[in-house]
Amino acid sequence: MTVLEDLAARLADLLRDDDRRVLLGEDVADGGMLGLSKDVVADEALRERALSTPLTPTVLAAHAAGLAMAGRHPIVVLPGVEALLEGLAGLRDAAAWSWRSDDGVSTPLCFIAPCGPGLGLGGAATEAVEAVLARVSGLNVLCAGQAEEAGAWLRAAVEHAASEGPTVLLLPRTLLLSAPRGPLAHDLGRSAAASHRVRDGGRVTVFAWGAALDVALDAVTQTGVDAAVVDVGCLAPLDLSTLQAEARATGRLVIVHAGPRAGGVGAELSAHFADAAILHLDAPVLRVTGADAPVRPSDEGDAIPTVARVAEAITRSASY
Amino acid sequence: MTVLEDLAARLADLLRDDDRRVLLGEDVADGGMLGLSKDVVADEALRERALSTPLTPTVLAAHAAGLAMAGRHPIVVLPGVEALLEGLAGLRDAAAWSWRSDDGVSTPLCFIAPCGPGLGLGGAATEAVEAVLARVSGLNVLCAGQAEEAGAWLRAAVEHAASEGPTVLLLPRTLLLSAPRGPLAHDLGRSAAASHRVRDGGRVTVFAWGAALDVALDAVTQTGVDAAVVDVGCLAPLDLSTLQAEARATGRLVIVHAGPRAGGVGAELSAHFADAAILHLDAPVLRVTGADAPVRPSDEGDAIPTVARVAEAITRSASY
Amino acid sequence: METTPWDPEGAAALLDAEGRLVDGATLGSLDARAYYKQLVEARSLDLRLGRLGLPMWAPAAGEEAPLVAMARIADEAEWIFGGGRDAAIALARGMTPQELVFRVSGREGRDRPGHVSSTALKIGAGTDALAMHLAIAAGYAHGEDKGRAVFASCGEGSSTTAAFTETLALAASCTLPMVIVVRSQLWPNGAPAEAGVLGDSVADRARSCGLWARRVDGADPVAVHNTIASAAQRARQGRGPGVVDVVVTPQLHDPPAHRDPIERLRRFLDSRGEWSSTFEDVVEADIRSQLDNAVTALETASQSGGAS
Amino acid sequence: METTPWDPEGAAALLDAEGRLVDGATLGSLDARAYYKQLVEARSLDLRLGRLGLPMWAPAAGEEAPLVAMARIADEAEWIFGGGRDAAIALARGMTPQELVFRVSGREGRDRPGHVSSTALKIGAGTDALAMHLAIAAGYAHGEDKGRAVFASCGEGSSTTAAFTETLALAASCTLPMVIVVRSQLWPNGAPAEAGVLGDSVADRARSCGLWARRVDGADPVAVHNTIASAAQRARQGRGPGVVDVVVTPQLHDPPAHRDPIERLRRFLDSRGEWSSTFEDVVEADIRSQLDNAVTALETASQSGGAS
Ligand SMILES: Cc1ncc(C[n+]2csc(CCOP(=O)(O)OP(=O)(O)O)c2C)c(N)n1
Ligand SMILES: Cc1ncc(C[n+]2csc(CCOP(=O)(O)OP(=O)(O)O)c2C)c(N)n1
Ligand SMILES: [Mg+2]
Ligand SMILES: [Mg+2]
Repeated sequence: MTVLEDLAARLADLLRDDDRRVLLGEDVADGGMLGLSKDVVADEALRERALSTPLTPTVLAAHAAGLAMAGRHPIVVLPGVEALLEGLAGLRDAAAWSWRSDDGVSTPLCFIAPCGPGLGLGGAATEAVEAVLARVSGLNVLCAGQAEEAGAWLRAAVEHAASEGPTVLLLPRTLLLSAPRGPLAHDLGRSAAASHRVRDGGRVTVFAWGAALDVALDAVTQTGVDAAVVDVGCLAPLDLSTLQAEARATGRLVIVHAGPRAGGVGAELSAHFADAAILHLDAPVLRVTGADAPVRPSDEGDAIPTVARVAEAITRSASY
Repeated sequence: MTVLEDLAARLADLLRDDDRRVLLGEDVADGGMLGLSKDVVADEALRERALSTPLTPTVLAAHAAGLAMAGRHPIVVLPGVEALLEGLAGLRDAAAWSWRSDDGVSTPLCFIAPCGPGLGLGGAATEAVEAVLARVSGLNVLCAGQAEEAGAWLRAAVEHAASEGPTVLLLPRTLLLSAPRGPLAHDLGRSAAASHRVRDGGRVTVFAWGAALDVALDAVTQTGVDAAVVDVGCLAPLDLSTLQAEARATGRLVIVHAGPRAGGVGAELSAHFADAAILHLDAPVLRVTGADAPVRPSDEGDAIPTVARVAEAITRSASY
Repeated sequence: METTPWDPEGAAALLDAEGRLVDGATLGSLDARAYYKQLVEARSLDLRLGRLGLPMWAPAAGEEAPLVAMARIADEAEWIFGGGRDAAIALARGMTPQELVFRVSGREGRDRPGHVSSTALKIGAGTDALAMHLAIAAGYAHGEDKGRAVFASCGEGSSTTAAFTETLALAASCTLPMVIVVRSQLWPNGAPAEAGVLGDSVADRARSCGLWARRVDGADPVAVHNTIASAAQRARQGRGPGVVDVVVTPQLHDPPAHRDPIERLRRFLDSRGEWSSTFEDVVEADIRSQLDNAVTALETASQSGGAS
Repeated sequence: METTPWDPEGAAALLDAEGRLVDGATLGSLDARAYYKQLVEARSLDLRLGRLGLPMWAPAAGEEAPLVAMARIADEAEWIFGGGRDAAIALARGMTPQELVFRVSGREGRDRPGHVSSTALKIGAGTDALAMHLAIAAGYAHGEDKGRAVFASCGEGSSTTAAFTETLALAASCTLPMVIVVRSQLWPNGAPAEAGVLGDSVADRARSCGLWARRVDGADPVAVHNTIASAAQRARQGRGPGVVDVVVTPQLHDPPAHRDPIERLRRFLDSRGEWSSTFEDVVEADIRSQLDNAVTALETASQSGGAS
């Protein structure tokens, strides 16, 4: 079973488990661009909850917020996270709605958003749209980092939205199209809001997420440095207390993510430690990211840092 | 002459100086919401270059980019910088256009964007929209910090757009509505891309911009600390080499800006020093910002840090 | 009946300029006197709020009929999403003048000054992005139980925005039970670009998307009410969305008396012997004293400082 | 002439299914043979590009007439902003097959694979955001010198997006010299929601905004050409924007032969003795060998690695 097939099956499970859940998207009734809704459509009992819309990118998120207000739990299947940039104004209103209505309307709204390089189309796939989303007040931003956990993240994100409000789940396309490194998980086994150490180590702490997580793991192996690797996982709000403990444990921090360096989520992480922990750090806080300048579509892979560059940063940090 | 009246006069001058320049906006033909285009409309010879549009927020920036491609130098008068969030997708395409056409089309496109608290409407006025704009590849983001320089910034921004491509000039509403602290300047007297020390000092370096600049200056006075204050001015791309020299000179850095802390432009600045200069810094890099949670419209002033909070941070930094 | 540049083309009316029912027209089940009372209250509200000095305040005088009509037609379980100049909806839905004044001034709640929302009364206020409340209303309609309509309103300027046109596309293509009420301001001296006047009417544009659409004269409260009621009926019966394009006449510009919806309905009632100056005086005195008390309470609260 | 679900309603044609000019129709100044040659070349291009394995490739077979017609009608100084399935525009404007293949594959230039732009040839390609090129085209038209038209094209799915509808509002309200060509795909078995089919036609919707709008049958290249030419003429004369809604029949779905614009024009030429299989063979052989050479050059360049 491929990651995409697993996700399609999990999406159908989610609809079976709770009939308030509906799928929303431009072509969900046809199975969706990546086939994510095909199992829902194949099931007679679920099909009517696959709500196809015309191409209405500007109001997409606001429309979904209205569904949520009406008591549905919309799961919006996006062609890509880029779609949320077109719907940003509505997304901001959607994310603010619950706070603004002082008598507590809940908006259990979840966006499933493939992101980053993978299709060869470049454009916004080479950017860290996540940093824009992380700034939207009231919006939760989650990001899967391991292919085998994609289905588990799907459920976790939908449940997170039900308790915490509007949530975007980023699914890096490299993960969606890759072969999982281990057996597929159906349960995340931890809070979606929590960061998660995926490798222990005492000399350097590496923070990574999304498409950069596997790169970071490979880089550590390559260097032979005794480095811990933490999957940040929840990009908004950041799990700062755990992350701070992880950073202090080694006093050496390397932050690895896809997309440009300037203004990325890595900047906020680094800035946090430049304030809260500077006196506990023994080395500069290094950020290793994708290309910082625009990238030609055919070079879209440059949006993900290479193992070599990450390895070099880890070695450098360890040597301070 | 008020700041707004001065801006209206300067805008007319700009159109007189170069007949490629046109004003674009929803109500520029009526003088504009803040009266910025009233001198243009009053001048028979300029009036036809005030191009009013219907309310088309989604395509606003893309429309302006087309005008620029056609050889005009559009100056887009926005009701507020928030409008660019509605037009973000088009703004991204506009900012990428020149890079994407490999044979070098230029897009001399300038947005005049009131921002921040001032009108009592809250909403996006309490956020740092600048951080989203600073992430748009190919977009220059400038921000006026002193009321008496507003007119000078206007000319500088329009000229910057002609040489550097799409440029947003942020004009904090508190500045637009305030009485200038000194005589009105018509010429910035420095590059719009450069940061600019507005107060000398040897113990602490304060970086500030926009509505927070006056707050920072007042805070320094209040503490009596020998602190330098630097008007960052150009938020994208950041003038990092000058800023780095300023920060190293004292080894103590306090960053002050309006809007939320998380993911602001201050984060990128701080992260930069956490990497490039951590071993030269003698104190944590402190950020003093506006409220980090959503703010009721009637409390919109909380989006600008108070003199007391900034003063406390400066004192704390000085005492390390 | 003389026609002036103030008289809109192609907008249906049931009452003529003198307040007489046109041939064949009936009131239906409309309680015209109760409706009239609410319109008078709405006008008093607008005048009182206009004196509060709220930032970017937009007066609603002359635009009351669609606001009050929506409130009368929507039943308790149905949502109304206003979109500017819409304080009258809350009043007509039963919000107390005091709560209304506290909310509209931004003293209570978290809406922008000038806007009022209330989950209890099922009123959604404006969004940060212009007209985005229409899309939220569309989503609500998409998720609403069968048999209920969702009401949403905006001005004609909004009709060129994505939020409006993409909402029409959603409403048409997903057959949403929505009633979209557009307040199309009359521009007797020509509309500026930003008024969004394109083609013959907003109703025409909605109709070309396959939507049921009607254009009515906002100076005739009866036509406004009955047309919105028809749209609501269709939506509740699952027959899809409707757009009611109401040509409203801002009183700010001093139009002739027959362009004032309140005056027109007054003439109607008067011709039936259902209006008297005493009735009018009592209604006005009552709402004005309630509003004065509410504003006094607001001032007291503001002097004592702190958010409520 | 038998009518099938494949025959669009309300779309004008000058050639009937058999390729005969309908009563009273004339070619005007159209050089039908030269046009035919370009259509055949466009089809060959599409088939060849379809074999390159480009990501998200969208075939244009059946949609050539509006693309080639725009290129024929726009004069050298006028811009064309394509919007997907539009490689034929560049070919018809004179881009060499080699440059085209290098650009469309993403080997040269910075456009998304499948898209082609060229400042030299005044061709604007698609934007990151769907249909946003229409707004850029509107801006260009707003700043363009008098006497010139700006051409822009998109598919019917885009017609529900803000980029489309807000562009219509701009075009109408600022009287922009634009020709907007919509390729409305025919859905003989019913359109999905995302096809953006609302009301009777995109042309109807444009007309309700006060725009000059025509709906023509894309299986008739003559009607397509002459209607776009009329729109261009109006735009150049300062008479404002026009929308040409072309009902195109994707060949992918195996429609009857008379729904293929190339076959229809072939029948026309044949009836006049202006077509022969030799002519066809020569045109095809020529473009195919050029394309083969271009693809070989592309493969060589890719093997030698590095960006060009
Ligand atoms: C993009 C944008 N431009 C301008 C504004 C300021 N603005 C707020 S309401 C409004 C009027 C909209 O007109 P209409 O929909 O007719 O509403 P009306 O106030 O006339 O009832 C404008 C221009 C805005 N909110 N957003
Ligand atoms: C918001 C958004 N959704 C989906 C897509 C993917 N997409 C790219 S082109 C396209 C088809 C648009 O239809 P149409 O305008 O008819 O163009 P066609 O390809 O049919 O010529 C889609 C859905 C996108 N780019 N943006
Ligand atoms: Mg209006
Ligand atoms: Mg299509």
